[in-house]
Amino acid sequence: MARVAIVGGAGYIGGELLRLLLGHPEAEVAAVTSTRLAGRRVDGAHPNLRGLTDLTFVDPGSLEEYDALFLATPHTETMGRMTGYAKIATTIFDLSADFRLRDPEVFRRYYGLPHEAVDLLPEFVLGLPELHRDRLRAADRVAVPGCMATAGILALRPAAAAGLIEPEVTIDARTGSSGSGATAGPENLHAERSGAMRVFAPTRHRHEAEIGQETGLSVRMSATGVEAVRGVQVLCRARLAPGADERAVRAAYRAAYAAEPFVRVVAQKRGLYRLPEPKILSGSNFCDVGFAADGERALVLVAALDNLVKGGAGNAVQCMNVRYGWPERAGLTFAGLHPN
Amino acid sequence: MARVAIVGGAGYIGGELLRLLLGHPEAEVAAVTSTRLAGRRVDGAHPNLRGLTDLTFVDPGSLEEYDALFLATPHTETMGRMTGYAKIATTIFDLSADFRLRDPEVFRRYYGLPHEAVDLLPEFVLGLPELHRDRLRAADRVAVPGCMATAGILALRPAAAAGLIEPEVTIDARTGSSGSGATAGPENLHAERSGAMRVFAPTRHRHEAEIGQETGLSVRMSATGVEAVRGVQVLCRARLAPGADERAVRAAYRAAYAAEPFVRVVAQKRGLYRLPEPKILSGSNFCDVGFAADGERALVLVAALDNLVKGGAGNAVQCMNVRYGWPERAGLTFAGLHPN
Amino acid sequence: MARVAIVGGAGYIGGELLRLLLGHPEAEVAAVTSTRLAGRRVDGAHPNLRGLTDLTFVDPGSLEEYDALFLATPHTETMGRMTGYAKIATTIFDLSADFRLRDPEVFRRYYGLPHEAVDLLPEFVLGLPELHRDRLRAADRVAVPGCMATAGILALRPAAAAGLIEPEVTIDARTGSSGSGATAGPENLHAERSGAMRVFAPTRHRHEAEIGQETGLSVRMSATGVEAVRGVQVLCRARLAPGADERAVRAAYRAAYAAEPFVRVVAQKRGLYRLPEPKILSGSNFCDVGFAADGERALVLVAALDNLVKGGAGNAVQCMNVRYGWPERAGLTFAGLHPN
Amino acid sequence: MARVAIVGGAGYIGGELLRLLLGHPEAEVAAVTSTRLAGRRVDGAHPNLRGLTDLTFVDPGSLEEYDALFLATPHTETMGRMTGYAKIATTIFDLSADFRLRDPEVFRRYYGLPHEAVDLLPEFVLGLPELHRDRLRAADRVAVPGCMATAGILALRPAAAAGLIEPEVTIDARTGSSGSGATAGPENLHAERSGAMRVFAPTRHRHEAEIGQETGLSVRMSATGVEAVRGVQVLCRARLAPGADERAVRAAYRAAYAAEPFVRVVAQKRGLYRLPEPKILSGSNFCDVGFAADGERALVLVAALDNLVKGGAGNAVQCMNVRYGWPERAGLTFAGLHPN
Amino acid sequence: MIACPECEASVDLPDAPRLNEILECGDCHAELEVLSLEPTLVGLAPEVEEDWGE
Amino acid sequence: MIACPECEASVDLPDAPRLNEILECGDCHAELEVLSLEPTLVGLAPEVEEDWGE
Ligand SMILES: NC(=O)c1ccc[n+]([C@@H]2O[C@H](COP(=O)([O-])OP(=O)(O)OC[C@H]3O[C@@H](n4cnc5c(N)ncnc54)[C@H](OP(=O)(O)O)[C@@H]3O)[C@@H](O)[C@H]2O)c1
Ligand SMILES: NC(=O)c1ccc[n+]([C@@H]2O[C@H](COP(=O)([O-])OP(=O)(O)OC[C@H]3O[C@@H](n4cnc5c(N)ncnc54)[C@H](OP(=O)(O)O)[C@@H]3O)[C@@H](O)[C@H]2O)c1
Ligand SMILES: NC(=O)c1ccc[n+]([C@@H]2O[C@H](COP(=O)([O-])OP(=O)(O)OC[C@H]3O[C@@H](n4cnc5c(N)ncnc54)[C@H](OP(=O)(O)O)[C@@H]3O)[C@@H](O)[C@H]2O)c1
Ligand SMILES: NC(=O)c1ccc[n+]([C@@H]2O[C@H](COP(=O)([O-])OP(=O)(O)OC[C@H]3O[C@@H](n4cnc5c(N)ncnc54)[C@H](OP(=O)(O)O)[C@@H]3O)[C@@H](O)[C@H]2O)c1
Ligand SMILES: [Zn+2]
Ligand SMILES: [Zn+2]
Repeated sequence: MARVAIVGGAGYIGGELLRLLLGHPEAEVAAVTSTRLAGRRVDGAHPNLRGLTDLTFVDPGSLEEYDALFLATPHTETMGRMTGYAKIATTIFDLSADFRLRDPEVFRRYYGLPHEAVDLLPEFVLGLPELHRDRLRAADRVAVPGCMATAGILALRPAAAAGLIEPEVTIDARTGSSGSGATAGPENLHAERSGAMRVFAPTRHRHEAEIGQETGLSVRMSATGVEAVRGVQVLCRARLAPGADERAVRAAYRAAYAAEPFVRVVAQKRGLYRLPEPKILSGSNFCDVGFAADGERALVLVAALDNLVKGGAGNAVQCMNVRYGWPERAGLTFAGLHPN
Repeated sequence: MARVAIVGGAGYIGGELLRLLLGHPEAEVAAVTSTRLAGRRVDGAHPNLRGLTDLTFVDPGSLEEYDALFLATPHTETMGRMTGYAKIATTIFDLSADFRLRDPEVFRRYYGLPHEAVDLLPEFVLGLPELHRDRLRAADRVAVPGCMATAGILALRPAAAAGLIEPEVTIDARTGSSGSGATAGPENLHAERSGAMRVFAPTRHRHEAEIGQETGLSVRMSATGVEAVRGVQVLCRARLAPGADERAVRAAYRAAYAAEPFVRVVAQKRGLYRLPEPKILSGSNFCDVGFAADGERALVLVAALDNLVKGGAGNAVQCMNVRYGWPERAGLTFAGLHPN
Repeated sequence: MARVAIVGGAGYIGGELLRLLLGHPEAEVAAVTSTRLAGRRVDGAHPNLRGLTDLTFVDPGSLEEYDALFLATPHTETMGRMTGYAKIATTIFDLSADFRLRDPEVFRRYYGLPHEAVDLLPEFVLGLPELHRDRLRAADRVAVPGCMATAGILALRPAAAAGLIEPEVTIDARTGSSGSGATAGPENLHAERSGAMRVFAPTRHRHEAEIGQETGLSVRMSATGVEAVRGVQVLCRARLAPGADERAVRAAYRAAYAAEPFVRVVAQKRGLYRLPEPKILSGSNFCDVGFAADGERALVLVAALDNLVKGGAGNAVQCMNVRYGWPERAGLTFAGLHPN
Repeated sequence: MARVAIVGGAGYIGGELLRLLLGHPEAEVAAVTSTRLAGRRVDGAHPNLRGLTDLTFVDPGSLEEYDALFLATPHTETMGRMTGYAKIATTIFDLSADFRLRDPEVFRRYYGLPHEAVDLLPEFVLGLPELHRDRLRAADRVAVPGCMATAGILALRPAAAAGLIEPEVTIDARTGSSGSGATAGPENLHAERSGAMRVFAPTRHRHEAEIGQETGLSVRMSATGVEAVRGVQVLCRARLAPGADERAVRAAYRAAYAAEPFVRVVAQKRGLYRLPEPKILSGSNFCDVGFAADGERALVLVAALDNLVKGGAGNAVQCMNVRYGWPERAGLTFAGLHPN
Repeated sequence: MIACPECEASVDLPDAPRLNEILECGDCHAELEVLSLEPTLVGLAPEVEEDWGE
Repeated sequence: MIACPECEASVDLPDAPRLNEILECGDCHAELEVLSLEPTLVGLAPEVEEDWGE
């Protein structure tokens, strides 16, 4: 049994961590913080947890010592506090963007301010078991990647690694509204956001930096908010390398993900759900990955996941399972719903 | 040509007034106010109006004199300012709740504070042409009823007036999110409000007072927020008076609304859209009204409208048309969309 | 380990049974039928199950012998086949409407044709553990109640049983589109059904018979299709008995449901989710129940559930757990999502 | 006054034509056909038209002679019947795909069967006033382009014409469910289609042929069904030609569309609706067009429209206005709604 | 332990309650204000109405 | 066992395949038609195009 704490527990990622960790056979949630709601019951902020817990939020200042700490705070809020957090927990899973990028210069370019803890950057392992499982087994500093980044990396990496595509790719990402967090502003008012197709990042979405770093590709990424609460989908366009075809792509993906507990290859020729789609993934830790080629060297790759689960909290729990040597599916067995 | 001004023009009712009045053959929009956005273009707040107007918002303090003034400000904000408004406009259409209830005691009970302009109450005519057309022809103070109230009154009034139902009725109202206005709080965050069935008023919804006043019935009303941006539907339950049946109800509604330009009787025995439904009414000034009896004296009455149009701005424009002797449909010809 | 089979496994209830039973620690799914899709993989019809099963559908005619049989076929399709089913399974959970009503005359009135197996009716126990747990422990014929019926019964029964309300109640039910099944017609085309507030049953919805039977109340029920895939909510209106008040109601519900694993009392005075709402229940087996009184003897009771889970497949699995003496929560631990 | 008839009037495009033509000051709807619904009222299929017309459908076989004929029938259904239609109408607006592509070989490649009226192809002018206004003034055979094609062409054409972009572009299109028509199959069942992000055409969407033909670009196009009933958005990626930048693009678009009644340039640096988005365009004939460059020669172009209006019926009416010399906005003044 | 004035559920008191501190009833989620300390009395804190749907 | 002509995944054959029987590849979900019996050969069954979005 590991005693864990969640910082930023009143947010959407915090709430999802709570849902997953309360149901985890090996973890005990010892503390959940909220500045705003300290003293209040956690099921006030997260009504799905009614009847499952009597926990109340504590102020971040009153944290004690834990085996593991999950940071679900906004980006740029954790880098300055990491030294403090390191004093109260052995293992830290940071879900913010602060320690994902190895190069502080790239961080500055995408986040608009200098990194405040450059010396700590090398301690972090990117929390993507599909790429870094071995290093994660012993990692005490884990930087969990962004939701669209995880989708993009899992969509592109096998093709890139096998040399099946040329290095220039574009990504069109679509996302639900929970990606903006529980403290989103008027742009997320229901009457404005409902039914939207909002190209909020026509160029240079931040996650292109993470995807570039992990795949070695040169990535151009746009992002559009569409009608959904949960869910991210990326549609990637690449050019097949000379000699490559859809069949070779299928073989590479089948091989890369055969043993993965949470990646499924979905590239069907029939049926309604031929390519990955988030609506059947809500609540599940799956990332579905698929592709289609047009016969003229254009390859489209598609991935889908639940931004709060495989795109965040679930992936962090999977990393914890790897780190502690627990079964990788522990606490993550929910399959997703159809219809939904 | 009448010169009109809109107070509260950055809100949802304000924006809808603007859309309708810009397209009105007899009205000229001379000023639109916003405290927050004074000096900014109105199409910044209302992107559907791009290309149709170059108006900018002015501060309420800089209003001059107009033929007609439309007040689209929150309730309890107009009663204290009415004397001031009266100085700058001949005719005033107040879309807030402040002057709808004739009895200040009822106002206090439903709005939780004493009425600040009791002496002005008798000057107001309720802005419902279907009930008060004759008085509206000469009215210079018009209190436009609430969105659910309009639906409830138009659903119940003919039956009540003809003595076809007993006086105790219950109403379950459903509403879209635009009913909360453009300045709604965290309860209207997309991730929370999307797909909701939120019984925000299980008992004593405020509009029961207006409906009771206009129908003479004793009304108990609940309201639920459902997934929609625009749209209100009321489902009313009444008991048929002895001897009354569905046929008599149909005859009464047909007669009551035969000459009405914006009320349609929708009570079909076949087809997908047998009873009134708001989704095909978005943008239109129709209120559809229907009913069904169960053969044992239980009568269900249903009405639907677009809360921003027949439930607010459109109805105000219809009142203006009546007041000025213009064709009642002027500026209100949009039919609604199907599918939608 | 019990060997179970599902008849009608290509439908929505069939798919949900499959999801739950594949994850159930004590059950083994031995067969799933579909006439249309015999020979095809079940994950073709239920894409959320990809990677979790290699089962294929079999024709109903090729069923063998099983410990338990779940019937997820349309109503009026099981009564004539029950004798045949009884030959191949010890325990039968019928999710259709055919054996829910004890009185064949009531069945005829609501379903429009005579019951074909009147002699078998007394063998059935209604599959609602909250009411019939003791009898279910030994029941081999279980008639699982309808989705809105379950919500209505759980909303009303404690108040009725404690004599807190008068016997005449009305129910306004709202439902998502999955309630119409996977073989629904053009009325469920997305462009028609999306954003609907369709009063498809203004009076005499069928489930009022089940609710009346189980609560002893006289029920008038309407039903409206609203925008949602999963989810049922009922809003019930009753009159408090002389002397009763909200506090007494709260005490009765607290007592009635204190030990229930899947009923939560939700009647809060603060927060966004004060009364039961289905959107946070998708996939979970909870039925949330709440209430509010208006101080003048009007009582509103609200219940919400996922029609495919507590309203159908989950409830059937709960009944199986009771019948076999397994932990009642086995296979049913998913909590539901927020936001969602 | 022109006497017009609509073939395929029970479909979604047919219904939209009816809505627009009934409100058109210069057109009189003389006949509307439906095989399935001959003899029935048109407001049965199109409930938004209740109270506005008493028309009933006629069988296509009983058509007489008209000034103009609008064909709203499925593709491959009009080419074989064109000679017949030509006998009964002076001017024909074909909304199907049959006469849009000048090259019958391209038609065969994208539609999978040989063109049946190759000799008639040269008679047709593509119904896009922004490109072909002059020829349309005298055209009696008009092939109205596809919904995504119109968006793609209007998004790309000014940049292509001005030589601001290199010739290889990719397009990711998103579409609502009404694009599938009123007779769509199970893939459009609400429970399956709701909340979808369905990449139904990962490569080679048919409209790339039309876009290529009209812009001279080499187009690769994918299409995704997202949650919406109405609305199409295209996100196009191009590479700026050497020396070109966003400023040059803005100048070109401003110039190209300055005098266009139905194209607005929307490329803002602030606000919620910075780039084109369909939700505020429902029912309107606008196509909004915008763009953003990333400073490294990557250019993203975005266009949005209502597929049933500017993407179909509204555009056809605009073409009719051009053809008959009527004001181009006649019958097309609805602005769209916000919020919506 | 103290009884919620709204719903009579028992509410845990903090070890050292402070005057005007806000507690929360776990049952009806009412906000309770500590009105006096010896004896400890609580009352309902003022409620904020949502204003949905006009 | 036979290789899927679409994706080369191995597909289980039924015990006694019948001519023109439709099989399904578990990997790419292609429909395969049994074209001959000795030897057992399969081909892609004709595909139905969805017609979304015109
Ligand atoms: N939403 C997603 O889909 C997603 C996916 C992957 C990763 N992420 C990342 O996860 C993190 C949380 O995202 P979210 O969507 O859950 O945001 P959120 O809903 O806005 O929640 C953030 C929480 O952090 C707390 N907080 C803010 N500053 C803090 C500080 N200095 N110290 C302690 N707590 C603080 C706030 O709670 P109090 O005010 O109550 O303390 C707030 O509830 C972000 O870094 C985000 O980038 C999000
Ligand atoms: N939404 C509906 O469905 C609906 C239907 C019928 C009637 N109504 C009624 O219509 C009124 C407006 O509703 P809404 O939904 O449009 O609200 P809203 O979107 O919140 O807009 C209200 C506007 O009023 C302005 N305002 C606030 N206080 C003011 C003051 N003292 N003087 C001048 N302007 C002030 C605000 O703009 P600035 O801060 O920029 O000045 C704000 O934009 C309310 O009374 C409402 O009850 C609404
Ligand atoms: N949907 C709900 O929310 C809900 C909730 C509670 C209870 N129920 C009840 O559960 C049952 C199933 O509902 P559903 O929504 O899942 O319906 P559905 O999606 O339409 O599925 C019904 C399935 O039954 C099969 N079937 C039809 N006739 C049959 C027969 N004579 N023998 C064997 N199989 C047959 C059909 O499959 P093939 O054609 O492939 O054989 C079909 O897939 C109904 O009785 C319904 O009232 C539904
Ligand atoms: N939906 C869009 O967004 C959109 C946009 C632009 C263009 N279009 C094009 O517009 C056309 C209509 O699309 P839609 O979405 O309106 O389709 P739809 O809703 O399926 O309607 C097509 C109608 O055509 C009728 N029809 C079929 N075959 C016919 C024939 N041989 N002769 C006469 N009538 C026939 C059918 O009615 P009956 O069976 O009652 O006769 C049906 O109502 C298609 O070519 C489509 O590609 C559609
Ligand atoms: Zn309490
Ligand atoms: Zn295959």
